[in-house]
Parts: sequence; structure tokens; C-alpha cells
Amino acid sequence: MNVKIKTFGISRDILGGREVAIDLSGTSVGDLRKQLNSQFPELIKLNSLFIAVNLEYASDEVLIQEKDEIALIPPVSGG
Amino acid sequence: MNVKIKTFGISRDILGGREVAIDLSGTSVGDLRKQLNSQFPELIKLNSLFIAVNLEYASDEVLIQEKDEIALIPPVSGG
Amino acid sequence: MIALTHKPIEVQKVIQAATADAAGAVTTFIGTVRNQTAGKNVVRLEYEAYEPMAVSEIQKIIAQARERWALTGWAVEHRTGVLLPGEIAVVVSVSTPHRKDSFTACQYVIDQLKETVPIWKREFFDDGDQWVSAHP
Amino acid sequence: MIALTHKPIEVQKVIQAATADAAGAVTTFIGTVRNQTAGKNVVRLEYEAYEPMAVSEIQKIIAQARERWALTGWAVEHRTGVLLPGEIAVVVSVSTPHRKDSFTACQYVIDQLKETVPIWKREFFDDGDQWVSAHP
Repeated sequence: MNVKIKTFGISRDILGGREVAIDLSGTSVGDLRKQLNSQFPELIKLNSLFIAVNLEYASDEVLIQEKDEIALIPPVSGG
Repeated sequence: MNVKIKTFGISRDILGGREVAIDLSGTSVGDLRKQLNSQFPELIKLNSLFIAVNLEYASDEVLIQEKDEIALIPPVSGG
Repeated sequence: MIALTHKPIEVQKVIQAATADAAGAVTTFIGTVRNQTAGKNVVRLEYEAYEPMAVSEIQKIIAQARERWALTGWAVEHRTGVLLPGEIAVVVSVSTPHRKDSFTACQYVIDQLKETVPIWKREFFDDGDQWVSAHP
Repeated sequence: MIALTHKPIEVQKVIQAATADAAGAVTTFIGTVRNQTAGKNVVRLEYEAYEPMAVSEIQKIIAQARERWALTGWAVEHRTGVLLPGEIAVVVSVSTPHRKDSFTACQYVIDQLKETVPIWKREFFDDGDQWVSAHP
């Protein structure tokens, strides 16, 4: 399944683009997380990394559809 | 000793003037308090009544000089 | 800046006076005249201050706050005279390097102000008036 | 009012948006860019937001605050883009009938905002830059 990943903050520097296409071999957020960590090991060094699906923080069990809006949320620092 | 008492808030209504002259028979803030309570018993019904001498809250032991600036401080309600 | 004023308080000026380059946080409290007290319509208020003592008591509160927290700036302005519902009675603004201190210090200043500063509020209703807090 | 903006934040407008006739208390937090971080000179900052999700997360925080406290008004505005030291990054303003709630609720909103809202800050120093909080 082809998914597009929006990147923000330091995750953009690590993935190298505002929106990065990934050929996801699994079906869940957890599968995507494993694949990203393997492909971009710098992600593992972050304080935290959440994945948002359709503007909501998503746990690893959430299933991904090809049309979903997926985004990487490295440690936030607003305010 | 003749002292002038500045009044504020409800104490002005009770004493009937912005500045009221009192012929103080004692020498301390406590003496003044007793005399005022006796002369204006409505003061006793207040939640509290502090007496300020020269812009400072004064305890009953503080001695009064004729030239001191004396003020009645009924319960404050600023803010 | 510590001030009593008969004129409407300009919030922006008070905040400006409390702001500092070294501050990362500015907390500002604005006390406004409510249109109701205990279910009764407030028509207007009158604030009266023992002005020199009020300024000196606010100065003491600021000095205490500066002992406890690393204030980079502060400003307190209190209105006196006649106020209508919706109008601003008091503004307290405090700046600190860190966020939590700015909240704690600002709240300390307004809490103490209400306890110790010789300012009195008279509420006028449709059918009478009262000096607030005077009686049990 | 909940907004992200590339333009300088007008504090007075944010406070105005949070103010209500039934309120007696308005607490406003202003977060400004400090000129130092851990002893290093900050030259400038850049804030980036995942805008639709940031707005939706702030809406959730306000909804939580409204469940806990009797808010009469609220407004949150966060700046994005390049900011210089002294500029305002965020303003949170909350009004309530009573004073203590306005402090507690305002602090809750800014505390939660810093925890959950997808906004990122990059600090630029004389000799480099960093995404704040990214690494241990």
C-alpha cells in the first residue's frame, strides 16, 4: 500500500521532504512505525515520535487506509 | 490630645465626615480604638477595623503623637 | 509601574510596563465589574482608595513577590471613582523568565492586593447600595 | 477565538475576544521569545505548525477546560514563522466569573498546549540551530 507521510519539525530533516511516499508492507500504525524506524534510524533517537492519522494522534493498533492523511509528530515545542 | 482621624469606606458613613477630630484621652492605638468603639458603636459591627498610623497598619500597642496621620481602615475590597 | 487612576485603565500600557527582554512569560490579571452580585443587578460601582497608603501597600506586595520569584517586570494599576459593569477595575501584570512563576507571582499579587491594600468598593443596585465585605 | 497567524499577535484583540459581560476575571498568558536559552544568545526562532491538527488539538483543550471550569470566554492565538527575541509567540486568554478559576484555567490551557499541540520551535544561535526538545 502506498501512503504519503507529512513531516514536521526534525522529522522533516530526517525524512528529507515535506511529504514522503512510503510503500507500506503492513496495515497498521505500528507497522508503519517499524518500517520508518528501520528506514530512518535517526527517528529512534528522538525523545518521542507520534503518528497522526486524519488529524488525530493514533496508537499503534490503528489501521491505515491508503487515502488517510498521515503525519509524523516529533516532540512538540509550541508556546 | 487632639487627633484627626481620616475615614474611608463605611467608616466615613459611621463617623460622618472625611476627617473627624477626636479628643483622645489615652495615648495608644488601643486607647483610640476603645474610645471610637464607645463613641460610634456601629464600628463594632464591622468585619474588621484596622487603624493606620503614618500610612502603616498599627497594632494596639503603637503610641500616637498629635501630628501623626491616623486613618480608619474598615474591611478592604479592592480588586 | 504602580498606579491608581480615575481614568479608564489601558491594559496594553500596563502589560508593556511589565514586559522585559529577559522575560519569556507575562501573566496578566484583569478584574472587571460584573453585572451581577449574588443575583442582584449591579448598576454601578464606586472605588475609593487611601491613595498614599494603597501605593505603599502595593509596593510592599511587589517587594515580597520579588523575594520569592525572579520577576523581570511588574505593573499594577487600580481604578478609582465610578465604574460601570464591564469596565476594568484592576490590572496586574508580571513577567518572569519561566511560565509557572509568572502565574504564581501574578496570582500572589492580586490575592494580597485584595487582602491588604486600602481600597474600598461600594456596589449600587436598583434598590440600594452596600460597602462590599464591611459586614458579616 | 482559536487562531494560528504569521503576523504579529495583537494582544488587545485576543483579550477582547476572551472577555465577557458575565466575567469578573480575565487571565492572560503571553509567551515571548527570550534572548537566551541555556546561556546561548538566541538570534531568531522559527515556529512551524501542522495547522489543521493544531487548531483541532487546541479546540480539544478548550473543551476540556470548559468541562472543568465555568469559562465565560477564551481565546488562543499562536504565531508561526520567523520570530525575533522579544516578539510574542503565543497568547492565551481566559475569562471566568471568579478570579481563581481564571488563573487555573489559563494555566491549564497553556500547559496542555505545550504538551499536545503539534507546533515546533527551531532555535537559531550564533553558531548553529536546534529543534527544541527533539532529543534527550
